[in-house]
Amino acid sequence: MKLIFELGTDGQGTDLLPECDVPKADPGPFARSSAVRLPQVSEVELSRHYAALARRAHGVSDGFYPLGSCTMKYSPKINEELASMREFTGIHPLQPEDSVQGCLEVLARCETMLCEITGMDSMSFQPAAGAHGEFTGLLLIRAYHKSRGDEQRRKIIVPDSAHGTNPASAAMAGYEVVNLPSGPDGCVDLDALKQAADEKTAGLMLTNPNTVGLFDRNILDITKIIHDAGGLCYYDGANMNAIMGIARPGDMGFDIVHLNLHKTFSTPHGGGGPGSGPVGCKASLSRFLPGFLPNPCGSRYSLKRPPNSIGDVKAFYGNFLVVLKAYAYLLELGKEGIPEAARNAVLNANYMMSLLKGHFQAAYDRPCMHEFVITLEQEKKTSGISAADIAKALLDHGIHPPTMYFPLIVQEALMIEPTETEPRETLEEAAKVMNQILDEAQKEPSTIHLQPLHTPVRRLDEVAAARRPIVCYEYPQE
Amino acid sequence: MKLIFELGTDGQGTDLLPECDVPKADPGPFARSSAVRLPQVSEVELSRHYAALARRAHGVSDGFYPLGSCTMKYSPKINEELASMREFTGIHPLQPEDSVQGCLEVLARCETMLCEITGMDSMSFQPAAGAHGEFTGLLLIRAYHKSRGDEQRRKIIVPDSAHGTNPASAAMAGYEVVNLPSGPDGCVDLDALKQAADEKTAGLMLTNPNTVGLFDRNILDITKIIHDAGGLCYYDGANMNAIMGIARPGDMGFDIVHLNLHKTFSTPHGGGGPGSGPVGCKASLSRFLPGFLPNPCGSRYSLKRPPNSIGDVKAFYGNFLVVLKAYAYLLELGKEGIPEAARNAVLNANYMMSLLKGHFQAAYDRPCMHEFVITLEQEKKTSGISAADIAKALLDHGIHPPTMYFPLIVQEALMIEPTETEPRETLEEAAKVMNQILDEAQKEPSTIHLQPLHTPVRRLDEVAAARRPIVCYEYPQE
Amino acid sequence: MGSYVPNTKKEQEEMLRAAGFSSFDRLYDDIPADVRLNRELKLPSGLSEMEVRSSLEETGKKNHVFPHIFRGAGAYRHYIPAFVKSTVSKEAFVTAYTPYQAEISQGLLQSIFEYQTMICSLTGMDVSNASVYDGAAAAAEAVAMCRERKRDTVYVSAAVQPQALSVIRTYCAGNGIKLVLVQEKDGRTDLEALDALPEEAFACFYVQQPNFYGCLEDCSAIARIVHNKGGKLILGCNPISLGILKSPGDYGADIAVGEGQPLGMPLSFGGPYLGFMAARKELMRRLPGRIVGQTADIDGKRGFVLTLQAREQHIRREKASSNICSNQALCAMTAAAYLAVMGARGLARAAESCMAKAHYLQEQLENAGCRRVHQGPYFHEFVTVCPPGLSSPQILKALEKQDFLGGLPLDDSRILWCATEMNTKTEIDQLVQIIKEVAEA
Amino acid sequence: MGSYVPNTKKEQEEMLRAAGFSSFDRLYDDIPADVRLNRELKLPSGLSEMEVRSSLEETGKKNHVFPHIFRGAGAYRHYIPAFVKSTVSKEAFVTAYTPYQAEISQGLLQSIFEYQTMICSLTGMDVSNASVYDGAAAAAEAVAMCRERKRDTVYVSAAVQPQALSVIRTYCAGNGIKLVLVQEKDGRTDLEALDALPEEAFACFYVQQPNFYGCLEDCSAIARIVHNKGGKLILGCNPISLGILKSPGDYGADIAVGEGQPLGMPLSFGGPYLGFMAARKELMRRLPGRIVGQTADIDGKRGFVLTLQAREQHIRREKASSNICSNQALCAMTAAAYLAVMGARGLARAAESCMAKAHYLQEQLENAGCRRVHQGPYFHEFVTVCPPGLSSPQILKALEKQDFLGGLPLDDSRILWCATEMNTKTEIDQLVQIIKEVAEA
Repeated sequence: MKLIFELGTDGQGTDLLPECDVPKADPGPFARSSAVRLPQVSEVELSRHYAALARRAHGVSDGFYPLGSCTMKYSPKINEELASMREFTGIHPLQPEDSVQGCLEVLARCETMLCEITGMDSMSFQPAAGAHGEFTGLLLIRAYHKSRGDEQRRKIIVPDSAHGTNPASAAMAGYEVVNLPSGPDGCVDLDALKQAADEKTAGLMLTNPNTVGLFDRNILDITKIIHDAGGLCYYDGANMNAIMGIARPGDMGFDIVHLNLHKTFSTPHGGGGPGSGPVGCKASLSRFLPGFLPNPCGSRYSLKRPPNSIGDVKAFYGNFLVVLKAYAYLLELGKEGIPEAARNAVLNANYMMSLLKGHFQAAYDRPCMHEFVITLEQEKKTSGISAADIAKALLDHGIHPPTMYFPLIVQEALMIEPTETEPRETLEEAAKVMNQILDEAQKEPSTIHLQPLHTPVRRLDEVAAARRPIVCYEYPQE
Repeated sequence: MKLIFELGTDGQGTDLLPECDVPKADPGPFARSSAVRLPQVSEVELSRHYAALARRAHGVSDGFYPLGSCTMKYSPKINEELASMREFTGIHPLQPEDSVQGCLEVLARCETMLCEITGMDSMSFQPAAGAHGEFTGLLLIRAYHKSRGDEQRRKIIVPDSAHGTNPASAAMAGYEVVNLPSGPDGCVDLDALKQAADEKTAGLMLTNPNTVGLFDRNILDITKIIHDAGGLCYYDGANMNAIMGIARPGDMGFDIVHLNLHKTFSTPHGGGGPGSGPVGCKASLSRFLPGFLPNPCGSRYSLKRPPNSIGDVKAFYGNFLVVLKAYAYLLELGKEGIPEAARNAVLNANYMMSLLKGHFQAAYDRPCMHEFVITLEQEKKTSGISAADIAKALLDHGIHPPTMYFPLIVQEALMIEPTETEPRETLEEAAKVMNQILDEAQKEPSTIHLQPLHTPVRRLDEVAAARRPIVCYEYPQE
Repeated sequence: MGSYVPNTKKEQEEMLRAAGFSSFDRLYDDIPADVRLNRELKLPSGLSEMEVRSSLEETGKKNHVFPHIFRGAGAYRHYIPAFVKSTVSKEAFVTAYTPYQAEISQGLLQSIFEYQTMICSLTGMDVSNASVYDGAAAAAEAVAMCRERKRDTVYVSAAVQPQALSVIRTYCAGNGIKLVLVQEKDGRTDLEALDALPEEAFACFYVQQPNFYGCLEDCSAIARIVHNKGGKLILGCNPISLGILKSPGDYGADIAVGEGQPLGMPLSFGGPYLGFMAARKELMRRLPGRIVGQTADIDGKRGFVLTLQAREQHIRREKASSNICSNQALCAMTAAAYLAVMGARGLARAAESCMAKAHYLQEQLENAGCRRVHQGPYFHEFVTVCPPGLSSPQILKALEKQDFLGGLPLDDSRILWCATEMNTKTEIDQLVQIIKEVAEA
Repeated sequence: MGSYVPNTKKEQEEMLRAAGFSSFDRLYDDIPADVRLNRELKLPSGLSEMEVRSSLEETGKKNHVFPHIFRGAGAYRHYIPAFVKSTVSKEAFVTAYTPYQAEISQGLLQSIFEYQTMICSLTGMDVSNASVYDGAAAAAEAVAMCRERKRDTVYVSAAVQPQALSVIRTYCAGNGIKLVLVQEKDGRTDLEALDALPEEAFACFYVQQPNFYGCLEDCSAIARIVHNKGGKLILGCNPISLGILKSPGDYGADIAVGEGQPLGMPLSFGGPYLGFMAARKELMRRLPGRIVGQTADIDGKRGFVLTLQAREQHIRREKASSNICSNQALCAMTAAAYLAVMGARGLARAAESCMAKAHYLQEQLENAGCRRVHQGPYFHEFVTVCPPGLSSPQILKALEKQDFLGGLPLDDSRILWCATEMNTKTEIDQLVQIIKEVAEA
């Protein structure tokens, strides 16, 4: 289809603003010499353009989306409606406190509820995404050690199964990353951890359930080893959906947690954002939190910066409307719904895993939490069928593929996370399709490399894209 | 795809309402013996179901829609936004007058503006659609003659080129229909009209431009003949888009007009409704109008029923939110935009006609108004290519076909109405596609009968549908 | 300012020449000079989008949205699920025309087929059309359906909603049907009066369940009487009430009609609403309006089309029984989406809540001295008479001052109240408290 | 009540057995007993959708939406075209993840490619990323981009928005970059102070145009000085202002960043907003965040993919220069839809109106005794000092009483005002009148 720049002509477009009712001000030498080059397209053509783009996009509403580690659960429509209320969208972030009590109530109550779920004592909503939360968490670790004059702690221990953002965040926070190899079960190797943890250790970053979808039974030992070495334990909340209401990072010995509200707490992803990655911590670390937090003060709230705050990681109070949607979700589920969602996420994952058994090889053959990893390693060797082949073939069936090639510790990995909002029938249909794809590919391996056949475009040349990057439309010369 | 009844299972679904906070009331013998059979489907599956339905629908936002006589112009987004304001959607129709002054203002101002455009003196918004407006208009004619004791007028003259609703509406209003054959130019045959008009004539129903897209130059003679015979002239406003701001039915001698706000005044069609078909009339007929009209009364409005009102044709005041959208449209276009829109509708139609020349046969080879009719009569005879063939072939190109087989006075008719909101490029592309389809079909006539090939379903068996009607899903026996 | 004409002046000129015209005026050569409007329209100049928005915001402020509503009488405030709003605002649904081209309109056609099926389930009927303008028009169309050569008199209960009666009257006046009212007794159709009607020329009887006063009619008895006379029973029904109450089908009605607004449509000062119409199988070909039917394509795949068009005016012209050629498609989709997301469980809860809250309200009003006028069971509406010394306007004004829209005043002393699931107990208690205070003042 | 778990208890039991578990508890066998939460969560019970809506409506009422806003300082109220809202609320856009699977994500990828192109046009840069969290984070990421082994000191003008400065400070503290403030003089960067900085270790200079006080900086001179020292110039800019003002590219800046909120996003108590980031071609591979590139599929058809991923953390892990792996995709689409529907003409009109209204406001305030603090040209913000005897809180309180949100108080006597195209002349006159009345009282 055409790019927006290939539509319309000079002079087209709509006039949306009135003429100015006061005298013009002259920008003088600051004036730009020629107009910005922007689309000149009528509203009807624009509306068709975006309608066509929407038809070429695939959301949760278009089908099953078992993208591992991304928790593509259904986002209730009511939350979108609430987040578009002008009582929230029309509020300037720098209004007087008395006029924003509703916003502060949302932040404060959401904080309380998420602290209860994570076992933390306070929380800042300023981070806008998971990686942003990680960075924030690491700055808290830094501030903590610094406050104790314990500045030789320059190392963060990160398992090799971790999300790629973990080491990157640690590096951004100025830390040296100690890579911790996983044991054969994908879990932390306690001996290796004991060896790694020492007086240089600032902390450990871990998610539990881990990135292969297993709960590390030794979690209390792990956090104890770190604490004994004087470090802090950071919980990557990307995998919280399996355990909310069942177990709490705080009770596992973690000191800091970030959550992905756009995963576990159902706020939609918007094609990559906006998300929200609040960071919670134990009371001993609260004074370092970034931003301004709503403090109850009689019957109202006032905004206060924590006394030893690390500062700000974003302007204002985070992605407020995203927090609002998560708050609404928490109200909807409540104390019964939260663990019920977790249980069903785990049930759906195990059920789906059982349906794939006999066709696909599970990377770890034991019950999983909210997601599981299958490996095409054998297939790749014997018949050349890769994880990507299976993924691309699924596209023709209206199913979003699982996460491919992650975690790195599993070869030819496909990571499947059905989430609790999928009905049984969807799981059964998807498993049937996957099994069929594999069967057919095994019979005739050559065909699968050509798939997908029915998508708006077929397999794209990513190498060429990176080698000679075209990242901006070039208007034809006139 | 599945029907909604084929999704979900017993017990699924979401609970949206709270439990009742007061004691239950017992319906006793009035209680139904078993629950209503309705879908039991989770919200995620429902959302996918309707998303899939939307992908199988085609609106103006999905492409060119030159459906003749339907005026599928672009509906500005702002109007939808305004019509969803709770200050309008939250108003009960039977609230005290003081609390609905905003609604009355919309009705009153919209009436004034549309009266100016049509040359009428007052207007009722009660009719919900064009056909509803016709029926209302005919009741006005009836009431008028009755009020004069002139009850022998039992006939309504309707040209054979008229919309099918015209004779049906006349019949519904208790009139006998006199069919008036058109002249060779698709216009009214004056001699035939003179013959038909007599002391039994209650009135004439006409649209001008007529249904072949031509403006009847003899319009003043026509209305005079009817008036001289003691009848009234009714204007079918379906084709108003060509002449708004250019010429007015009131100035042509018409006494009553209905408008399709969902055509000329841009309110979207919603897949068939809701529309709005207000009826305007000259002052001498105002006292017969249906419903309650807003009367200015100092700085406020009050609702008054006209003294000799025909009653009501619908509850309350018509499709208010539709009227609101049309009102917003009138404010947007204003006195400059209204005739500009009309002129461009006519220009686009003539331009498109010129692009098809040489390939397609125009039914009337002269400049047209907002639409024009082509005929496949010759093609059908020589190569078997019908109007329907061309229409169905267009479906594979993302273009909505023109109106087929209307008006009845043209054989193998395709009626094309581009509207003013289409850019030149769209007209050129569509004309190219149509010309190509015809060229290819002429070379290889057999292939076109199989088209479309790429739509969600292919040509459907309409005969079977009508012969053994299945109009309701039958649940499988359990 | 805004005109939504995309082509620039330059393009227009080029197109004009290409189409063979020397100027814009030439386009209108067919319009005689003495018919042209040779002046500007007397309208304001066009406004920008931003100005239109602020203008209508100003207009909107002249309305008052009552947070507490206890008025029904044909338009009801119910909870509208977020799913419903987000679904029916999809651009492809909103901007499509009537699905004449079935191959690219399966989404709309299937949604209507699903609507028809749900209306049949709800009403206990065999066949539903794709909807008509509103409940009152549905009643009028149903009456017209029942007219036969020798049966040209229709009877209507005096206890039906006045708007419905008015529309029926207008339609009947149009096509020469005789309309006779059957009196009411204690807020219900007087069965003796009904029974006493002549068999001859008896086309049909129209009654509502619940009726205008909220009372539940003895529809089984009514059906017996009407059928004994060879007439048809048209039952107007509140769709929410059917979540717990017997359906028209249960009573043996021939045609079921009603106002579909409670199924997910906002109050909107009276429209757009939805008229639903369903009937027994034998009446299928007399049903007016669009109907969608199932069929198959040339590959044998299931598909849907507009069907039974032989009934319709574009084929039959003046021989058609109705001129209706549109439906309230988007409203029908709203109703279907509402029924789907509520489900049987949700609809029953809505109905139960309506009934329970109305009964609680009525008890509390009774305590405040507003006694119910009628005897016998009711659903979610009922009529009270004001306590001695107080008038309807006094009570309603006092309520309005506290932001309560009270019931509809039927006259100086009688008020028609309504409660729905939207009214909380607290709110009801407040309302009654306000009335008590007025009574004491 | 609501849980959005579709499967019924019965289905769950069946699935459980089929997957080989004897009970729900067995699913969690891997979680040691002493780690489990063996109690209910201390949360309220789940609410129905209807209750959640009314609960949040109540919460919303505790906010006050000012109809008249004259405050900016990093968050601006502009007209949001209806087209923008209806476009970005499309379900497929809202509910998609990052477009990893390009074949079914062309809609999102193309929209981002279009966004990148428009940001390049706007800023006069060669390459834009797919957006970052907000303008402040964009500034901080840009600063990190410029750090080189021997150039590890970054300079920031004291006249930048405090939030941006604060975030830069936090990021710098994290990765050990030295940050030095360059003082301001009469509301602008002190060019002499800038010129006097040492060349050594000079990584970059960050300044805003217009700056926090609304003043327009002499960016040409700044670029000269910075480049002479071998440093990079990062220009933070207000995207609306670029409709009429020179772009970062015109000034020779190396990186352009800014807060994209004015491009169609509501105020929303501070988020979600949009950080845009664009740079000269040479810096492309140092740009953090997602970037979409054009390529072709195996049939040669144009298509788009996430590209240059070698920079990113999931490949480079701890060697990545940034950890950012999401963007504000829906906000980027909002900005693109806004720029597309406004067009160059509309954007220029918005910018002209902002500037004109601010200047009119400033003149009127001057008349009311609120003199501007700084000299020299400004865009749509400026600082005044209160007349003798009046304090910022007094003025702002008086305005709030009349439903006006006045400028941001910088201290007891200085106020930072802002006007946009949303402020009418009438409104400005009213505001000034209120102040005059306070002054007289």
